Formats: sequence, structure tokens, C-alpha cells
Amino acid sequence: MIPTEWVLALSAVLFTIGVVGVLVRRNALVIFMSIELMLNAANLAFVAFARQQQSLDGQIFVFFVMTVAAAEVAVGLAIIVNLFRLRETVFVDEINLLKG
Amino acid sequence: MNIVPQPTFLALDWWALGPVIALTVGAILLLLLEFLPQRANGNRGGIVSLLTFLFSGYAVWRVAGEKRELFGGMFVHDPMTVFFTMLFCSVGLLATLMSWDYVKRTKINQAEYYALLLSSVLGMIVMAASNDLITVFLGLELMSLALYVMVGFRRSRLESNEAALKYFLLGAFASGFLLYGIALLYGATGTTNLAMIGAFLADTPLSTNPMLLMGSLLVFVGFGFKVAAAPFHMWTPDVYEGAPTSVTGFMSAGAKAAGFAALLRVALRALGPVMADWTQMLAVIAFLTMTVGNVTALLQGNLKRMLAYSSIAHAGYILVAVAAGGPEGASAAVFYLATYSFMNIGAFAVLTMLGKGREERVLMSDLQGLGFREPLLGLALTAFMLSLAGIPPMAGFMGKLYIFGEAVKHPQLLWVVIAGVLNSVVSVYYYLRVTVALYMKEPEGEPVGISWGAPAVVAIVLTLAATLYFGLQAQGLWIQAQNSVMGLL
Amino acid sequence: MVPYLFLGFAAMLLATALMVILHKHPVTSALFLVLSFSSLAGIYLLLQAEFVGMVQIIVYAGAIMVLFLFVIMYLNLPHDVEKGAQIAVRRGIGWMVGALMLLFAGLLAKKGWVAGPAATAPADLSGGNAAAIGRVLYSRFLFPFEITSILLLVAMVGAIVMAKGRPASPEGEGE
Amino acid sequence: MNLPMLWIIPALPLAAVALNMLFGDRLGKKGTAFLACGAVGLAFAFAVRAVLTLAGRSEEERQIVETAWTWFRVGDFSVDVSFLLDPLSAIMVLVVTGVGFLIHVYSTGYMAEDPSFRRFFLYLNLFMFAMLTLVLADNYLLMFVGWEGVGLCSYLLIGFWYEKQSATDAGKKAFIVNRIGDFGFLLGVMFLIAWTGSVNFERVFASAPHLFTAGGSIITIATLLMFLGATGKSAQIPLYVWLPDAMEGPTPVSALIHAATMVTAGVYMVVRSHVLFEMAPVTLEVIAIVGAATALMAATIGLVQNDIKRVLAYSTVSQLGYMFFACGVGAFGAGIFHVMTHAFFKALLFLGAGSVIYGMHHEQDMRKMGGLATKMPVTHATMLIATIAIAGIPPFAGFWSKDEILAKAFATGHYGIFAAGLLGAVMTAFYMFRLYVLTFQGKARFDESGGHAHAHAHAADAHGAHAHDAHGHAAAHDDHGHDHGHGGPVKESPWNMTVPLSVLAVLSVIGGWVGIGKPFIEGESWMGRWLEPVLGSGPHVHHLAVSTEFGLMGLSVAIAAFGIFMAFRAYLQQPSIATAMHERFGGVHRALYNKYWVDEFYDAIAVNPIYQASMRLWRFWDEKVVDGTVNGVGYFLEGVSALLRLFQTGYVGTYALFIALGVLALFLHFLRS
Amino acid sequence: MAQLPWLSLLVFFPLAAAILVAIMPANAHKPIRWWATIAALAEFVFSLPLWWRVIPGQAGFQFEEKLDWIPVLGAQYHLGVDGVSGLLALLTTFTTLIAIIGAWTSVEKRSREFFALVLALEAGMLGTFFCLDLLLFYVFWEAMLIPMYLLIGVWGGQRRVYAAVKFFLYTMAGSVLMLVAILSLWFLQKQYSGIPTFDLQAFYQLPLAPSRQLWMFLAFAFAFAIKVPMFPLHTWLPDAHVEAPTAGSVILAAVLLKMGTYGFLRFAMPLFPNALEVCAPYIAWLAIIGIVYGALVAMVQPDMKKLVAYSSVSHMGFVVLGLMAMNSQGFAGSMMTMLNHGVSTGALFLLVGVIYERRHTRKIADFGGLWTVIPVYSVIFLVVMLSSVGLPGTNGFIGEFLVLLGAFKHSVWWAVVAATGVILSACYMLWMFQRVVFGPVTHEENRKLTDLSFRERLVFAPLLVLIFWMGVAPQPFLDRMQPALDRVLQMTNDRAQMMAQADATATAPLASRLPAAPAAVSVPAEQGGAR
Repeated sequence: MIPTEWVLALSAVLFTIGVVGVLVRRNALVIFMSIELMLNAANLAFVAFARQQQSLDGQIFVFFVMTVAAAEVAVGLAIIVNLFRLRETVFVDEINLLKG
Repeated sequence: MNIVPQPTFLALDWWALGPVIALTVGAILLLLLEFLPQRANGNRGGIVSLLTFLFSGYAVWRVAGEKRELFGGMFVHDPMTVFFTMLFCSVGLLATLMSWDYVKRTKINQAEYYALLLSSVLGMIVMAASNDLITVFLGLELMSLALYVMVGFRRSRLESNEAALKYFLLGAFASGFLLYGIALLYGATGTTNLAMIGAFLADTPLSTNPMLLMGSLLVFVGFGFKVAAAPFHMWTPDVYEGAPTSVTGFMSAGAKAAGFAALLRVALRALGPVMADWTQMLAVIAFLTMTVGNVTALLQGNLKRMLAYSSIAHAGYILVAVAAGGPEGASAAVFYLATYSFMNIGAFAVLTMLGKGREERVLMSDLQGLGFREPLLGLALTAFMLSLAGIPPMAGFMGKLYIFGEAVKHPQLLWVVIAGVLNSVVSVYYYLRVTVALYMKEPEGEPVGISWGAPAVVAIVLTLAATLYFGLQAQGLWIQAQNSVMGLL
Repeated sequence: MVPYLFLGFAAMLLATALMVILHKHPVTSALFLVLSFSSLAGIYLLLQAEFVGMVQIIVYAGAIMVLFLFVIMYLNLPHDVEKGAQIAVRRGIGWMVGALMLLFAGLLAKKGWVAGPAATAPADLSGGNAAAIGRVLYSRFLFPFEITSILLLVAMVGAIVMAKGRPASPEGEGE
Repeated sequence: MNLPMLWIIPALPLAAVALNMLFGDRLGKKGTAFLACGAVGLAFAFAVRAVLTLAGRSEEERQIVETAWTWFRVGDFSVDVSFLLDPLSAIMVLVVTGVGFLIHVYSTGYMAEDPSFRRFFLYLNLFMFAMLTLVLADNYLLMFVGWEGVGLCSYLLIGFWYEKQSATDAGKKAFIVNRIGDFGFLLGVMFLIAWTGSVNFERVFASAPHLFTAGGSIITIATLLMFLGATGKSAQIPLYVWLPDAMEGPTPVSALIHAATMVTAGVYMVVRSHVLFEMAPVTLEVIAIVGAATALMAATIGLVQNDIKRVLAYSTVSQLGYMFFACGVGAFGAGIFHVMTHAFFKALLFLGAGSVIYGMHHEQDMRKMGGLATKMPVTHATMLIATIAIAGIPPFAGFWSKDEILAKAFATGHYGIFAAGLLGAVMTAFYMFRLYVLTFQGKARFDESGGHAHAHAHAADAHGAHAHDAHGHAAAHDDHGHDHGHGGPVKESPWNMTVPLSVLAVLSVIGGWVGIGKPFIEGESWMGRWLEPVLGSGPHVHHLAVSTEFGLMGLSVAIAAFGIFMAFRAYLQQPSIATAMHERFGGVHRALYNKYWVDEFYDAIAVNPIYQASMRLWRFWDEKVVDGTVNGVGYFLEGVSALLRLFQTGYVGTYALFIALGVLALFLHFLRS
Repeated sequence: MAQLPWLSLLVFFPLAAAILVAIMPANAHKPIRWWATIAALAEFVFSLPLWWRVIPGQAGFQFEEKLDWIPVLGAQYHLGVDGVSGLLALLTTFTTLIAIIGAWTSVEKRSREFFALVLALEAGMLGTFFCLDLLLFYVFWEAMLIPMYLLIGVWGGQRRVYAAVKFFLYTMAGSVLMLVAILSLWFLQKQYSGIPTFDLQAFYQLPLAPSRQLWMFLAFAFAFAIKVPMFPLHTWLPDAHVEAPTAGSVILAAVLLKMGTYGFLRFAMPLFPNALEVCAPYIAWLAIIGIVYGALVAMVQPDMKKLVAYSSVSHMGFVVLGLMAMNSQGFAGSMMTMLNHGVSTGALFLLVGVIYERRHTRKIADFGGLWTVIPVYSVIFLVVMLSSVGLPGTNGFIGEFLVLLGAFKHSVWWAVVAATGVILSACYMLWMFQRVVFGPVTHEENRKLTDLSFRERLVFAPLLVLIFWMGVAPQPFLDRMQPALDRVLQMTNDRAQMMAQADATATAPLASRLPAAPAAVSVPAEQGGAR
């Protein structure tokens, strides 16, 4: 039996990796991937809690999160593609028309 | 536990679900109607969404006095739902009206625009009406996704696309926090149902449980992002500026209100027992939010950007109410959100009319001399600005009155109240800059063209009426706001 | 056995996740992400969430990551060039923030860890995980489920709106 | 009609003002003159009638009070507009209306050719109104109305020729200096109100002995403050500086306001308040010293001035000093007596001087006169009478009053003051006869063909290039109001000027006889008895032996004679003496000639510093510090705004970082709590 | 007549007129100004009964109108009038009429909006004076800023925007703190009586611990001090006055500044008497500094309007000083000075406006010798100047004298220092007058000046009448204001006593915990508890 704390720690580290990824990378796609990591970390936590509590709610939540993630990916990638078409770049540090 | 409950729907439930159904049907209908040819410059989308919003509002108003819990608490029909549903429908309605001609002249008049508008309002309603973190999250994502797209709707426009990208990336980032927070809350309490979380916390005082703390904190980050609380506010100006003006108006009112609705519900229902620990922190955040918003707005030359900062500042004021806590504070926040929505949409409705064709003339300098050239437009904009500044007899004043009136009851919040009122003085400066440009400067360069359109005028008139009426006679709205949080399910 | 398996998956998960954010080539990052999703799926299985584990593979590793790869390749993105002081500063700050976040979380957790309620509502697992999930999904979670469908619809519409056709020419500021 | 109708006395001139203002442009000069003089004449008649009524009463009832309406009433404090006629105000009202009437008549001649004739009489009538209010008021506040009113009229009349910078400057100076005095007066009155709860003379005086400790600090401060008011109005040290400058006004104004009436208001006020002053010996001492010092100092300055009016002005200051030290030594009656006689002879002197100036075509410098005795016989004769009167030769008016003052000073043991008075007397005699000699005796030092002595040098530039008619030009500069033909021989003034001169001359001779007292008749003088109901007979009980009285008289006559002799000697017989003296005492002469540089001194210690400080207060303190703070807040916020905008980089990375930092901060918050 | 909502009509008639004027055709200058004038005249006539219908002997509020406004808050639409507000309201309607007539020709540009705003402003001002509900008061107080702001900003001079924004921000900065205090009061009232209300008369009954009063008083006082304006919060005034159009300056000086002192009298002082006792000396000294300071700075101003503006600072210092003296003379003096200042300074601004309209300059140095050219104007100027200087016989004297007397009774030094203002006012006014009116004509342009037109004479005639009337027979005015003032005085003193006792109870437990003197303080505590 894997202690919930372990899983939780793992998910926390994974989440942090995601956060760091968002913070350090400049490629919009990679940033987006890092966000996916964060979502997955949350999912992991859900699953762990679901197991601890012998309830399915957590797993259901994961299911919904995946759906949301999929939807987000669709929209997000469309936006990034559009961005690339307009500007020939996916680097977020080259995009600061709007500032101040 | 009965795992397969037989849903027994009363007529009441159908009416209560009316907005959800109507908005879904409306959105799908709009997409389906695309198969039928329509005239160039047709208004099919607008008409359908108008009717949808009207029906939604009607449906929920019909059963306004009832309280029901549907889907095992996933969706509740209580006064707060009613209030916010009506508010979101009005926001949607006004957004439709001000989009009407704007989308035509900016060449984004597509059925999808209205479909997304409807979906986004649906998301908002779900956020406000759900008593479960799952639905809160889904509603938030529904609203956000639709908004991401709407922000980037002028996709050939660099700013629009950039705004969409930023909004999307940061929104997803914040969603990550929110989600993780929900996970922790779930872990700490074993449920995602707000009422049950509240009950759990009331039974087992665990306010020091770090999991709970971190969970609620991260949830707050997620909502804080949506309502643009400092320091999660930084996307706001860029997104507001880049988005099509009608969308900015819509999201500035709707998304913020939805974010606060969810926040309030979570705070009141689930975290009520632990909110006292949050007061000081919320006060600090409120202070930071309004100060940053107001001070940064001082020197903005772009009206949309300025209003974006102003919306941050307003989030700060509302957070003061949230910090004041309890049903009273919440009702103040609710009241403020309603008044804020009207005046802000009104201001944006005026902005949508500036410029001809695809041009966007929302710089401060574009307003110069407009006040006397277009007296009514100038008057309306002035009224909205004064209301935003919180000067009587406009609705914004009543909102501030309510919030600060609730906050002064707590001696530990006095400092933030004083900071708040001083902040509103600072804000007056930049709101006055608009009137200065309108009335006190001679026009420079090419005078801005006005794209008159009856729907936008209707929107302005409606918001103006609301702004003035609630400023002069706030009793009704006040009672509604109180009821909305008193009878929370 | 299970703990070791868990540790192995965990190690792989972290390693691949790190590679996602460390590797300079987006395609590689994406592939590492697939790997990490897969290890996550393994952990799910270990945690008695078989349905979720499978869906993780199918939806995430399968559908979502394919989409990612498709886009990366469609855009024909090269290596990310990440040089210069700005990037270095950002990297430093980023890692530091990450480290602090973990540290704070750890400290906070140490202050008074409460595990949370165990088995508040023991689920009816008859017919296996998938069946149980199905039952709940269509009863208690019917409403969110329906919302999800609208969500997907919106995503579809949104993706189409954003990406259909090629914009005639970029509009600059003030146009 | 049994009522004396006191209110009508001031009301008449006021009515004339109103009529003149409304219909003056239709009346013409004659009508205006008639209206103005008529109103004052009528006022005189009413005054006489009222005084006769008063005199007809028994001593105890010699007081007529008439309340017109309640001016204002706040809480327990109330002020009425009410008038009081008692023996004291009777003298004043007669002098004011009488002399005022004469001067009005005189002015119809003097100002005949001035284009602002109507305005002149308007002001003059207004002055009469104010002055009569002052003397008839039965409370301090109404008195203050007149007090400030006469100040206003003085301001307006000094600056009558408003296009002349020096005239308006002088007017302004007069008003402001008076205001300083008024400041004191007002505060003094407030002391009275605060302690007695009233401003009514009767009530104040009745309650004062019970409420104040005699010699106590409160009454001393209060009376000193009131005396400050008097120094302003009556041109005493330190506030005398405005009076010499006031000679910028038309000469009848100088005669009426700055010699006969207004400047004596201070004396009147002190005498009126003698009950209070008698309770404050320190104040009396101060008054005596200030009066004596003023008398001396003004006299010394008067010795060397060349402008005929300025000599008279300093002489006025000096004579006022006599009146004050009379009050200071407790001889209030003597003070009032001197006020009266002085009104006669000083008015005469000024009018005479005016006549000379008129005849000399606006020449005021005595060095350019001389030998006018034959050319202007009436003027000469009357002037001579007045000069003798002021010099203190019996039986002329001035002698009696001055002698009484000196005697009282001696009798009360103020020997220093007595000595100063004597010294002043000799100087008075000297400079007055210097004036007389330079003006009327000797050879004419002007171009007899009638050319202008100083040829209107400044007239030309004042008018520049634009055309002007003969009359239009008159208003443009100094005392040249009546430009009846440039040049022309020096000749006697018209009847409407000489008649008043003659009347005043008579009064200067006989006016003093009412005050002939002790050594000649038994008991109090008529004047003393008349004033007794007001002043009482209490304090001046120092009876001098008859021989001492006569001795003092002789001394003062001798001294006056010496002064006269010296004047004749130095300026008529041997002019070299004068020049020699100038050279011998060059420093002293310069000091005297420049009036001890008091104006410069005031400029240096008060006027300029205040101006500079105000400038700095405005430019630095107000604009930089106070407003700077306000604007500074704005700039500060703008700076913060600019700073905050820097954070808004537009980069997603930054924004995400802030979100993460926010999360960290929240963590930290909960870590700490 | 009892049922006619007279005060409401007074408040809302100008607003209705403003709206009517605002919808007239923009270029119909003549009808616009005629209608505006008729409206103002009608309003003035309609307000005249305030003079005789407000029963002088009655201290309380009359013609009260009470309607529920926001019952949930206990806010009411509550109007009423007493001697103080009645006189100030009369001053308002009178001044507005004068200002409108005075602005006939000077406002060519956008006259429609101009007159509409002036009328709207009138409504706001009247509302402020009449309302007896704190929330309503605040609403009027703030709402009034808007038209004034626009008047300055649109029709002002060179730096109008700066001045207008400064005016707005400054006033706002003060009043928002007052709002916080109002809300606290409201909350305390709710705690005390259980009924939420903003009713002023209810607040008059509300006991407040002296320790609590201080910050609330300061918040109120700050708001009012800015409006007055008191040194050192006065710097908005010169800018606003200089830049405002003549009508704006007139109304600003004549009425708006009075709001501050009226606020002291009506709200700050009776509500927080114990705090007042603590603060009064400081406020009084600030007022005295203001008197002297305003006069000194006025002396060196090269701009006539600025000079008058600083003189306002000086005069308003007298008003505040009178209030702080806390006796009937001081109060009456303050009130008189308010009225006097309204008349005299209003007239001064009109006078400056007259020559500004003709010459487009306000620099003192640009004038000189005006008496020769425009004698009627000069005479009026003289009279008004003398009234401003406080010459006895004119209105200015009564007010200043009573204030000084009141101050004297409170503290001799107050009166002594403040009385120097009397000297200084003569200095700056006379000097200005000398430079403008006296002397030779130095600028050729001035030679062509035309004297006052019939309309302008019509404007000044009533002002002159008032100057003399109030100077010679002020009793009718005093009779009207005194009962109300006495009531304020009485109430302030009573409340101060009552609450000082109450505070003993509040602090007693705390004090009894101290080791020092436990026995001494417990006695009043018990008494208070029994009460």
C-alpha cells in the first residue's frame, strides 16, 4: 500500500516542475506542456485522495479534468497556431505589443 | 448512498434549469443555423442570443422565489443563483447589444461569436449556481475557454491574438493552481460539495490543517486570477486592451462577477468557518489590488487599458467586502458587482461606438472635443466615469457605500477602508481625465468617427438608466443583494 | 512490490517531467511528456484507478500529445534558442520560486499534518472501476458531464474559429 | 417739536451726499455747492438748537440720549444706534458743524474750478456725516463707525487728485496707519465689552469702577489699546507719520479734517473715556509722555520745513501733542478747550495758507513767497491773527488753552512735561512766525509778472502728448485744482474764501475767552463749568496760587515773544542767521529736514520686511511648500505609476512569475500565522 | 400650504430648469440666457419666503419633509430648514441669480451648457443646505462638485484643467474620509439603537465616547477644512478662483466655501463636541494663521482674482475662528461673515469679471486710472472694497467684529492676532484699489473701456443694497440666525457634558484595572452604570 503522503509529495514535485517550466521556458508550446504537467499533478493528487477515501469522486474529477485539458489543448493550440501565422514565432518573450 | 438516484424533476426544476438549457440550445442553434444562408450583414446571431438571454432571464425570474438543489447539489437554485443568473443574462444581453454593430464593422460578425458568448454566459451561470467544486471548475473552464477565443476573435489583429495567447496561457496556469487547490480541499475534507465541506469544517475544526490551508489558498489564487486581484492581475490590461472592445466590456463585467460569485459561494458555504483567519490577508490583497490598479491607471493613454486597471481597482474594493466577510460583506460585494457591471459595460458600450469601420479609436486623445460634438455620448461616458469613480448620485457610489459601510464594522479593517476611500480619490484623477478630454481639450488630428447603431445606443441607455437609478434609489437592488446571500443553499 | 513499482514510476515521471521542461527541442519535450503521462498512468493503476489510468493513456498520451506533436511539426519549430542574460535570470528565478514553493509547502505541511478523512463514503465498486465510474458519472455527475459536453463543443468551435483558413494579412496596431 | 432731533444732525450731510450722488449731475456746481453748504449749515443750526436745549436744562440733566434703532443684538450683547448730546459732545458738535460750515463755504471758492467739484463736496459731506456720528455716538461701537468713517473720508480726500501717485499713496498710508490704531481701539473696546458687557458710554463708565481695579493691568491694557487708537487718529508718536503726507489733499480738506476736526477725534475719545483713563495712571503717564514727545518732535521738524502746508501739518501734530499731554496730566477739560481753540486758529491757518496758495497759483514753497501782506490784505490780516493765536499771545484764543494746559501740567507736578511744553511753545512761536515772515513779509521772491514759479514742469509730462483743455488738466496734478488762467498777478481771494477767513479770525481772537479761569475770575471758567457734568470736578483739584498762575502766564508769554522775536530776526532782519544756523548745525538740520528719517525707518523695519516676507510666503511657502506638498503627492503617485508600469512588461513570463510569487507570498503568510 | 413640499421644489426646480435649458437648441444664445435668468429669478422669488416664513423665534427645523429613501439603510430623504440654512439658501438663490445675469455676455461659447450647469449647481447647493440626512448630505455634497468642476474646466482660463482637477481631487480627498466617519457613525447608531438610520437628529441623540469622537471629528473637520478652505489646505482655492469663469468664481466664493463652515456648524461640532474641545484651539490657531497668512499673501498678488481668492482664505479664517470661539457672538459673527463674504467677495469677483470681460486680463499692472474712464464702476468697486475691508457701516464690519468679540471672550490672544488681519486687509485691498483705479491711465487700451451697462448696474445694485443693509441694520439677519445658532451651541455643550460623563463609564473599567487609583475612578463608573 503506497502511503498517500508519498503520492502527494510526488504530485507536489510534479506540480512544481510544471510551475518552473512555465516560468523558465519561452516557447509557448513548452509552457503549455508544463501546464499540462501541473494539471496532471493535480490529477495525481485526486487519484491519491480518491484511493485514501475509498471514493470515486476523485477519479471522476480526473476524468473531467482530462476533458477540460483536451478542450484547452484544442483551443490553446489553435491560438498558438494563429500566433505563429501572424508573427512567425512561438516565443512568448517576443510578444509584447501590449504592455505598460 | 443511493448511487443511481432517480431524478425527479418538477416543473420548477425545469424553469430553474431554463437558463442552462436555453443557453445551450441557443448556442447549438446558432451553429446549426449556419447551414441556412443568411444575408450579408444579417443579425441572426444577435437576435438569437438576445432571445436566449431574455428567455433565460425570464425562466429564472419565474421561479425566483424558490430554492432547489438539483443533481445532488451540483446545481442549486437559490436567490444567489437567481441574482447572478439575472445579472449574467443582463450582461450578456448588453454585450449582445453593444456587439451588434461592433462585430459588423470589425468584420467578426460570425455565428460563432454569439455562440461563444452564450456558452461563456452559461459557464458563468454554472459557476455561480454550483454547489460543488467540480461544477465550479467546469463552469470556470467553460467560461474561460469561450473567452479565450472571443478575446482572440479578431484573429488577424496582432493585439487580439496576443491578448488571447496571454489570457490563455496565464488562465491555464491559474487553472492549474485552482485545480490543485481543489484537489487539496478534496483531500482535506473528502468531498467537493461545498455544503459538505462547510459541514465537515464546522464539525471538525481543522482550520490549521495545512492541506486545507493550501487548498483554499490555491483556490483563491485561481479565483483571484479570474477577478484580477493583485498580484494575479497582470494579464488584465493586456487582455482588455487587445480584445475586441465588445468582448472586453463583456468579460470585464461578466468574468469578474462570475469569479466573485464562485469565490463568495466557496467562501460562504465551504470555508465560512475558517474565513476569520483570512480577513487580514484579504485586506492586504484588497489594498494591494486597488492601489496597484488605481495608481497604474493614472497615466494610461488608452481607455481600454485604463478601464482594465480600473477593473483591477474595483476588484480590490470588492475584496474589501469579501474581507469583511459574512453574509453582509458578501451582499455588499454582490451589490457592487451588479452596479459595477452596468457602469462598466456602459463605458465599454460607448467605446465600441468610437471609430469607423475596423479602426479602434480608444485613445484618450481620441475623445478630445467629443463631449460637445456628441453631447449625449459625452454625457453618457461622463456619467459612467463618475459612477466608476464612486461619485454620487451614481450607482458606483452606492456600491462603495455598501462595501465600506460593511467594512467599517470591523475595526481591524478600518485602515483598509481609509486606504480604499483614498484610493477612490486617486481613481478620480484618471476618470476625470476622460472628462477633461471630452470637454476641456480642443480636438487634435482627425476627429474620431462615431459608428452609431441603435442596439449600442439601447445598451448605453439601459446601462445609463441602471447607473442613475441605482445611484438614486438603491433600495431594491440592496434588498436583492441581501436576499441573494441570505438564502444561500 | 507495489511501493517499488510506485517508486520506479515516480522516478520515471519526475525524470521525464524534468526533461520536458529542460530539453530545448519542443518535439523532444513533447515525447518526454508522453512518457511522463505514461508513467503517471502506471501510478494510477497502482492507486486502483484503472479506468483513469487507461484514459490517461488514451486521451492524454494518445490524443492530446498527438495534437501537440502535430502542431509542433506543423509549425516546423526548431531548437529553442535560449541564451542571454535575461533567460539566465529568468531561469534562476524560476527554479528558485519552484524550490521555495516546495519548501514552503513542506514547512506548512510539517506544521500540523492532518491526513484528511479516510473513507468518508466507501464507493460501490461492483463491476469494477470502470463500471462504477460509469454509474456515478451518469447519475450524480450527470450535470457536470453535460457541461463537459458543452465545453468540448466550445473547444471545437473555438479551435475552428481560431485556426480556420489563413488570415489575410496581419493587422497592426491601430488598424 | 420738542425733540432735539439729534439724529438729524448727521443725517443732513448724509442726505446731501445721497442727493448729490443721485442728482448732482443735474444740479450744476452752484446747486451742488448750495446743497452741500446748506446741509452743513442746517446741521449747524440744528446743533445750535440742540445745544441750546441742552443748556436750558439743569446740570444733572444735561444729557440727551436718542436711540434710533438697535444696531445689532447678539446673545446678551447689544448695540444701539443712538446719539448722545452732553456738554462734551456739544462743544464738539458745534465746532465740527461750525468750522465745517465755514470750510464748506470756503471750498466753494477754492475748488470752484476743479472738474471734480461735485465729488469733492460729496466726500466732504460724507465726512461731516461720519464726524458727527463720531462725536454724537453714545457708545464706542457707533463711535467707531464714525471713527472709521472719517478715516475713509480722509483717505478719499487725501487721494482726491487720484491721478497723482503721491496723493493716493498718502491716502492709503493714512488709512492703513489709522487702521493700526483702530486695531488697538477695537481691542480696547473688546476689553470693555468682555468686562462690562456693554459698549454704551453710560453703562461702561457706571460699571467700570466696580469691575476694574483702578490701576490694574486689565484697565491699563485696555486704555493703552484705546490710546493706540487715538495715536492713529490724532497723529501721535508712533503713528503720526500719515498726517504730514496727508497734505497732498486739497487745502480745505487739510483745514477741516487734518486740523480742525478729525485729528482731534483721538483727544475727544480719550476725554470721553476719562473715567477709564483716570483709573489707569500708567496709561495717563504714557499719554502725557507721548503727547509731550510728539509736541516737541513735531515742533522741531516744523522748524525747518519749507512747504507751507507741511509746516502747518507738523504744527498740528505738535498741538495735538499738547492736547494729549493735557489729558495725560488729567486736564481733560484743558485738552478739549485746546481742541476747540485749535480748531479755530488752525483751520484759519490752513485756509489762509490755502488762500495764499490759491493766490500764488499753487505755489507752496515758502522760499518762493514773501511780501504778500500788501497783495493779499485780508489773508494777511487773518493769518496774522491766527499766528499770534497759536503762538500763545494773550488775549488770543491759543494763549488761554495752551496756558491752561501748561498750568495743569505744572500743577500736577509733571515738571518735565511742563518744560517740554514750554520748549514746544517757543518753537511754535518761532516756526509760525517764520512761516508768517517768509510768506507775507520781506521781498517777494517770485516773478511778479505772474509767471509761474515752477512753470508746471511736471504738468507737461503728466499729460503727455494728448490734448487737454484748461480744466481737464487741472485734475491731473497736485494742488492745482483751480487753474484760473496761468500766471496773472497775485491777488486777493474771492469773498467766499475771505469771509470764512474773517469769521475764523474773530473766533481765533475771542474763542479762548470762554476758558478764562482762575486768576481772572472767581471759580471755574465758563468752559470748566460747562464740562463739569461730564468730566466732573474731581481730579483737578490742584490749586495753584494766583501768583504762580500769573507767573506761569508771564513765562509762557515771554517765551512766545522770544520765539517771535527770533523768527523776525532770523528771517526778516538778518536772513544770514538762518543760513548760518543751517550750516552750523548741518547734521541736525538734515535730521530735522528729513523728519528724523522716521518714514524711512518704518519702511525699513515694517513695510519692506512685511512685503518681502509676504512675497516669500507666497512664492516659496505657499507655492513651493504647501502647494508643493499637494502637487508632490500627485507627482509621487505618478512616479509610482510609472514604476508599476515597468512591471507590466507585456511578457507572459513576468506575469506568470508574479502569480507564482503571489502564491509564495500567500504561503508565507500562512507559514507565519 | 403645509403639504406643499416647498423645500423639495426649491431643490429640484433649478434642476428641472437646468434640464430644460440643456435641451434648448445650442445656438439660441438669447433665449437660453433669458430662460436661465427667468428660472433663476423664479427660484429666487420662490425662495424669498424663507425670509419671512421661517419663524425666527423657532430654533428647530421647519418645513421638514421626510420620505423613506433607502429604508434598508435607514437613509431618508429628509429636508428641513432653520435660520442658518435658510439664510444660506437665500444667499445661494440670490448669488446664482446675480451670477447668471452677470454671465450674460461673458459666456459666448456653449452658453446652453453653461447656464444649465449653473442651475444644476444651484440645486446641489440648496440640497446640501436643506438636507438633514447624513447620506443625503454626502450625496449632495459630492454631486455638487461635478457642475462646478465642469464650470471651471470648460469655461475657465489658461490652466483651467489643472485648476478644475485640483479642485475636484482636493475636495474629494477630504470628503471621502468624512464618508468613512459617516459610515462609522451609522454603524454606531445601529449598535446603539438597533435601528439603522442616517438621520441627523438621531445622530444628535447618539452618545459617543469622547475617545471615539476624535478621529471622526478629524475626518469631518478635514473635509470641511478643505472646503472652507483653511490654511494649509487652501491651495486649491487660488487656482480654482483664478481659472474659473466669473460666475463660477462668484458662486464658489459666495456659496461653496460656506459649505465647509456650514458643515462645521451643522455636523462636526454638535456631533463630536468632546473632540471639538480638544481640537478647537488648534483649529482656531490654524484659522488665525489663515487670516494673517491669507492677507499677507494676498498683498503681493499681481493677479486681481488671486488676490481676492487669498482674501477669501483670510475671511473664511474669521468664520472658522468665530465657530471655534463657541459662544453666541462668535457663532453669530461667523454666520454674518459667511453672508458678508458671500456678498462682498461675490461682488468683487463680479467686478473683476467686468473688466476681465472688457480687457481679457486680470493683472493689476495692466490697469490704473480706471476712475477717470469708468467712474461708476470705480465707485462700486470702492464700496465693495470697503465692505471687504470691514468698514463699519458696511456688512463686513458686523461679522468681523462679532467674530473678534467671540474670539476675545474665548482667548484674548486669538482676538489680538486675528485683529491684525483687519489691518492687513486694508493694506492689500487699498493697495490693489490704488493700483487699479487710481493714478493716471497708463495703458491706452484702458481708455476705451466702457462703463457699466444697465444690466451690470442691475447686478450690482442689490449687492450694494445688501452691503449697506447688513451693515446698518443687521438685526433682521441676526434675529433669523440666532435661535438656530443658539440651539447648536446648546446642543454642543449639552452633548459634551453628557458624553464626558458617559466616557467615564467607558473608561472606568480600564482605569480601574490600573493599580494607581482604583477607588477614585470606580465611583463615577457606578454612577454611570446606574444611569
